[in-house]
Amino acid sequence: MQVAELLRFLLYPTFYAGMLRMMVPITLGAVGEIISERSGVVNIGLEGIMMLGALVSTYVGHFTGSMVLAVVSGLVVGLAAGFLHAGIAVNLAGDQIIDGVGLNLFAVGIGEVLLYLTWGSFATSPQLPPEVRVPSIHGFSPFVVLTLLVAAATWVVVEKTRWGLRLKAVGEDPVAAEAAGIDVFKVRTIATVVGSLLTASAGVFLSLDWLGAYTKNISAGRGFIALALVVFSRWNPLTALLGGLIFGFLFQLSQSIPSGVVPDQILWALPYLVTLLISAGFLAKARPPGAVGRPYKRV
Amino acid sequence: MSKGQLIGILVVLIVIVAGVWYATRPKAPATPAPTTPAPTTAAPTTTAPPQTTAPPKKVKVAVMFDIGGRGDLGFNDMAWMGAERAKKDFGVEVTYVQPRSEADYIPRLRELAGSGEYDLIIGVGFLLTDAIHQVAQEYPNQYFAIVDSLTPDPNVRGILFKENEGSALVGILAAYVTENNKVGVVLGMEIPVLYHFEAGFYWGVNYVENKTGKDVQIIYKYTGSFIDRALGKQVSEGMLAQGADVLYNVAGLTGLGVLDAVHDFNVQHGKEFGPPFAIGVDSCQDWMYPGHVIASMMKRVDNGVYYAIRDVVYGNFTGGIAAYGIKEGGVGISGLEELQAFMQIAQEMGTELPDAPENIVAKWQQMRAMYPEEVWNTIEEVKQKIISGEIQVPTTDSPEEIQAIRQRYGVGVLGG
Amino acid sequence: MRLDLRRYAKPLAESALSVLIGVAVGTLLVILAGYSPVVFFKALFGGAFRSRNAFLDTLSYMVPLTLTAISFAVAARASVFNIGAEGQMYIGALVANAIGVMALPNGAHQVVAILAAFLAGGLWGWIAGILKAKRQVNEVVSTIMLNWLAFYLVNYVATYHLYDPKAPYKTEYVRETARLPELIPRTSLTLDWVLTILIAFLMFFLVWKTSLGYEIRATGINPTAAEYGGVDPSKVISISMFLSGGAGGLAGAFLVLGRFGFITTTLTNILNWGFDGIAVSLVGRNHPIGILFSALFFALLYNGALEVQVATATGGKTGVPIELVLAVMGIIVIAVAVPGLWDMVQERLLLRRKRVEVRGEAAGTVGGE
Amino acid sequence: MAEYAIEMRGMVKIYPGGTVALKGVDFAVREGEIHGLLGENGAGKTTLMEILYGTRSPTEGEIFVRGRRVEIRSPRDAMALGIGMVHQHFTLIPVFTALENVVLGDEPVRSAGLLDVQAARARVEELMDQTGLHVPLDEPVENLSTGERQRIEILKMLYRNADILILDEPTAVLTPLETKELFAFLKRMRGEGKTIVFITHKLREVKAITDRVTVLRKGEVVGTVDTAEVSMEELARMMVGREVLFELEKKPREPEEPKLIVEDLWVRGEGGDYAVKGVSFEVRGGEIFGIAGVEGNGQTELVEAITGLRLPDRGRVLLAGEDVTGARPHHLYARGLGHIPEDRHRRGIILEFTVAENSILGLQRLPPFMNKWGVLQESVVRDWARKVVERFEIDTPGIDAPASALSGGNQQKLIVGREIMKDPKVVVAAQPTRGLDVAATEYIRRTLLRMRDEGRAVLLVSADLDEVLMLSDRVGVMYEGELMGVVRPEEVTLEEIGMMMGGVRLEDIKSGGAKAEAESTGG
Repeated sequence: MQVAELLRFLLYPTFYAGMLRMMVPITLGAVGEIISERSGVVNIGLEGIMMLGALVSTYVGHFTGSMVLAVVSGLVVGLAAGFLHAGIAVNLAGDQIIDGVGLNLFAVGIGEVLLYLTWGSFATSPQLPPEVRVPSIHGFSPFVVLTLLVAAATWVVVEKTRWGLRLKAVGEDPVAAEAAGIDVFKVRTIATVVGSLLTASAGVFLSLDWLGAYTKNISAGRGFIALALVVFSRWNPLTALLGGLIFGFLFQLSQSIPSGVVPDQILWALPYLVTLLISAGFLAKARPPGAVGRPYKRV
Repeated sequence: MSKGQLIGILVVLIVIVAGVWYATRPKAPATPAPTTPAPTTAAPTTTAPPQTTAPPKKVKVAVMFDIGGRGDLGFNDMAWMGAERAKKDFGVEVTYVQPRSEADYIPRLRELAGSGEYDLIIGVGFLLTDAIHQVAQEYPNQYFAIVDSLTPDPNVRGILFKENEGSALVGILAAYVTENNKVGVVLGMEIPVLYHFEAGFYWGVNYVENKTGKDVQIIYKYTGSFIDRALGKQVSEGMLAQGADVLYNVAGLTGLGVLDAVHDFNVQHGKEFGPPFAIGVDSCQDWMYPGHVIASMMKRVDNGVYYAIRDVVYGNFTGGIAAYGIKEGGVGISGLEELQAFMQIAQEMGTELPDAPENIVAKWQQMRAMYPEEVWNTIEEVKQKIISGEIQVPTTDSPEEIQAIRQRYGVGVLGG
Repeated sequence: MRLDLRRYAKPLAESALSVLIGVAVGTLLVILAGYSPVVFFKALFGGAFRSRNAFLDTLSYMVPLTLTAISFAVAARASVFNIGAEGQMYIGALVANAIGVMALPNGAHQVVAILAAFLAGGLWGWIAGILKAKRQVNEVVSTIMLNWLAFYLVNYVATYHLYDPKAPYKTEYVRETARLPELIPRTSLTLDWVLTILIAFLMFFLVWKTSLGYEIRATGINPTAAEYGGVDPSKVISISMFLSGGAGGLAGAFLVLGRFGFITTTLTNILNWGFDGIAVSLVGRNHPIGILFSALFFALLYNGALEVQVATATGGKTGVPIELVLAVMGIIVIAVAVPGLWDMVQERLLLRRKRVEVRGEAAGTVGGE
Repeated sequence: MAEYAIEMRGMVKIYPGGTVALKGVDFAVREGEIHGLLGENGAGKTTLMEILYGTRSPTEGEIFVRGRRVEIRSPRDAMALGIGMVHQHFTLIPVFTALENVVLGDEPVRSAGLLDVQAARARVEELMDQTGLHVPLDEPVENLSTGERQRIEILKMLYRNADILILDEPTAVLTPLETKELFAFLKRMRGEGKTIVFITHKLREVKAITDRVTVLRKGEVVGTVDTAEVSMEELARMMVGREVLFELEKKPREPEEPKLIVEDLWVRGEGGDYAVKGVSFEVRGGEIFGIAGVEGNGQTELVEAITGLRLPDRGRVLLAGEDVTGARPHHLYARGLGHIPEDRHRRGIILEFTVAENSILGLQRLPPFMNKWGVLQESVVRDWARKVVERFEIDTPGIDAPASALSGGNQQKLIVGREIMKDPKVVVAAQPTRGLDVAATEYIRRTLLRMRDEGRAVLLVSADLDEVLMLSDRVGVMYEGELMGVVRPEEVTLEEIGMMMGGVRLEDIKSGGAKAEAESTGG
């Protein structure tokens, strides 16, 4: 009886809407990273790219009043960050991980600085006007649909198209791919940029859809969860979607059970604990793309 | 590096440069322009400074924030406001120090104290307690003040607020306003200060229950973060879905999500006004979403800081505890006066209001008028009783006691 | 194995170059934001030197920075990307705090608390190591998760069990017997600074002078060759993660025993050093001596940023937000990732020289035919 | 049509790091010929052809295809010109199926870029029928044999309608019979008008198949000649620059008691299937026991199981009379095992480590290199390293130089020196001369013989049939994880060995079964 009362929130659609909303940014980030890693390029800067995407789209939305421009500019930042990472990690064959660490630091810093310099606030931008915010359709965010589509489309592209074949070839064995006439640098650059673009769209979701403002710490670790989700999903966009839903569910669950039932710390830790256990359990045989993390160099 | 990459990086640079350029162009004044009139001292019990007599000397004050820093929409921002007001009113010079980590506290405080330049050093937030205590012992002739805490040193003023009293008032309001007889409290991480809010709020709800026979269920949730706005929104939506129609924000930046959730919920349901309503915290947050934030539990850190500076300026500064409750104008429930004052402050900071100030006020008044006189009278009555000491609102700092209080008032899903 | 200065010259130059780039871009931001670069620089780099105590305080920042950087570096030497120093630090701090409140004789008390924190942090790191070695769990995933778990674990214990009844926002003070003494009164420079320098040299000794270190480096560079050399890579990975976690644990212990004497229940006084340590280690090229220099540099930067904030606050305007330092740090780290300009220049030169040689030779052979 | 299908003029290649691979090479291939490209390892053959195929960029030089000056920046450019290449190390994606590998880069698609698998299959099947090269199309390549993989590589080339085919040492991974088939195939291709460049260092093959041959030495062309007009000896002289010793003298020696015994060993490979299936043999002191066979028939797993790098499922390994089955490498080293691993960069050496550090790989935990506190004894290590360098004439800037600064031959000498200085009872040498020039090869081979003469037991695993036959006292031939038989080199013909490499058991050969089938490929 008490348990039923306790778990009543499971009956409300809001619970599932919340779960989907948690799913959106981490899945978008994860799918983006899957595309990138499938080509052999790790990008650890998801958190930073999300923040920059959210920041710039808010900025442009605020000053232009145009939703389209806001969304586009958020994506452009993803594009730019992708090109930066590709330039360092693909074209210059530099370390794939380090610049991501740097980007994360940079994003936190620049977000705070701009927030203050522009709006005199250390915490949050003004609320965006309704016309700039991405409208919800029947209470559902179009981003939810977008995420489902992106995950499905990515799966189709990776598994069923020539680009997917080439993408995987480059990530498995760049030397062999090159010998088969594929431009490794081009494929890796495109994959990195597209991956970064999707990650930035997660940021756009946070600012233009979910909150309607840029707030400091807006991504709150979601970029890192996305990173974990990539490994969790064994580099499969559909599994990433599933993983996003599972994580979303656990996260929503941990926040829906009211305080005073069990120590909140146990609830808060739950999504992370489960992810760790699943990773250690049945994912033990996950095999990453053959050349992931290894720069390709022509001589 | 290929052309593509170069273009990419150029775009990044251009975006950043453009951003900074744009940011600096409007030259939004971070502090009130000299032309704007001095904001009214909002709290009713504030003693207006004797404007006519010039301060005896140029006073220098240092304000040290805690690491949450400006932008917490709580004590750090409010302390800044108080200091800015003092700056204008008394012409004092204020130096702000924003540490990056708590390891900075003691070295910085030592340096400020050691320089001998500052007449008063204010530490904002209980996290500075130990640092202030340490340095106050080393520099017994230096005046300190600390917000939300106290130390045993004679040269330190502990500026405390009776959050329980203010929370009691909004608790009463919540209990009246709720139509589904369900209210929610969204909290940050579990720290003792939040117990004050909890205890007072539960008492207030219970007061109405006893008075009217209403049976109100209270759900409370610690979210585990003070800085995740999206999380606050998510938790609040869950509460709204379960029928809670008044949500009390006690979660700093996370709590902004509470206001977001309530506003979005109403908009989705085509409502211009609540219920559901949100209750703001610390400053007056009523203006952020006019029609959706029924009131705010004001914690006037600004006044505490302002008074401390004033006392230094006029040589009345004393150490020990300065506890600000309803009586001292330290806490309270937001009214029209506060609404207007805080809108003005927001504007001066460069923040854009959601609507023209007069429209906000109109909407706010319309919202408040939705509830009968009885509600406001009860609140006023309890307020007076608290001031007179007839009513003692419970509070605690201990995890065990708050547990007992929660049980006493039957708080939580499994309770009442 | 011998200390060869030329081998260090290149990484040093590269790090210096990236620091330069970072500072340059940071300056650009400051100028664009309308602040004076002169004031900015004077404050940024003069901050730590304005007084003896300021400088000594600055030095004290090296303690957590160095230890978390060493935590990252030890694992990195075994090719494990440990971003879990943060969580390992929490655990170390908690354990040091818990032991610190017990009654033990002075001298022994510190030793016990430090060792226990080392062990606890080490075990926390070891979990990620063993998961990687035995279950192929990517350490980036496991350490991210373990950081959260450590946070909530410490938060739980601190909030409900170890809290100070008189001031429940924090844990109980450790006893005086557990505190590390100040080196110079009224500065933050305590004995842990000396210990930290020692630990940096210890890491150098361990990694470059012992068999274990040899095996760690071998595993990091070429695990299959290490295996051939009689090394069990999974064992070495777990050991290095243990040592790495231990260093993180020490960072936590020193923050508690040397600096604060307690942790706040929300962990705010020990937060973030672990993440900063990654940057310190990367700029220090994962080498303990490099780390000492880079920690010193970042310590100066931290102190400088506070100074900048005060110095650039002119007429009512608040100064440059302290987060600018983060942005600058980020750019420095990004610049570190760019493979050496140095190399590129060198390669160009080498190529030109060889080309001339080949031409000469070719001319010779052609003439002979 | 121009006289030459390909002409390369003044090709210079300088690698980053300063290694000069080509010093102004002129090279021309006529339309419709099989052109041999002969040279020692490191002569620049592969580099030259990789430039032609676009996987490497030349430092200087011009390329003409059918008389037209071309820029080849990538394999894509090369393919557009009809050039295809089978690399020595296959360039197949291991997790892809054969079909995916063949069509990769030129995939038939339906609208919207969707792969048209049916069309791809139809086209490849047609190609297989035309060429007679058949492979299972739906199996991931990692599960296929090397012979099959090579066929896939050739199919890949032909799928793109290449008419200039470059094959880099294609016979290294084939049995004699497969080699014969390949040669027949190439001749057929020539008949169809294709131009073929055949890279090799085997003189016999040059004589057997090429029309003309260009000899490279140390990045320079020694000459281009009609194959029919030169003798093997002349070619050898051109290639090496001096008279070549074709025979090493091997003193007869009485073997002693067995020092390495392998009993019914079963070992699983990467995929989880058995790679070694019940292998038994013994190696006596004073004996070289050779294991011949095409690569990928379980030799690697066998060696790894013997040397402690892989756990066998079943069976026993006895080292000097002691059961060491499943013992880890450092235990084995302590009990007298020396191991020269097959891939020195993967196993034997750590390029970033100094020569001194590499000289103790595997010894780092043994006294006197380590004291009881676990500290490496630097002076001991340095003395040891100096001794290895001196004794084995390793050409190095110093013992503090990184191993990457050494040439391949000197890296191998470092490994061999290290293993021998340990004074082992048993030496396992896997592919000990792979990729080395003639001088280094000779040096290593002499060293192995010396070890035998010193009374050590030597297990030699090599894909180089000549090497195995030349050095070994007894030879076991491996096929799909089993020993087809153990023979003495002097008592067996090349044909018989070849048949065993192709999967015929010794007893079946002796019973006279399929003897007629085998014929020397060398002519």
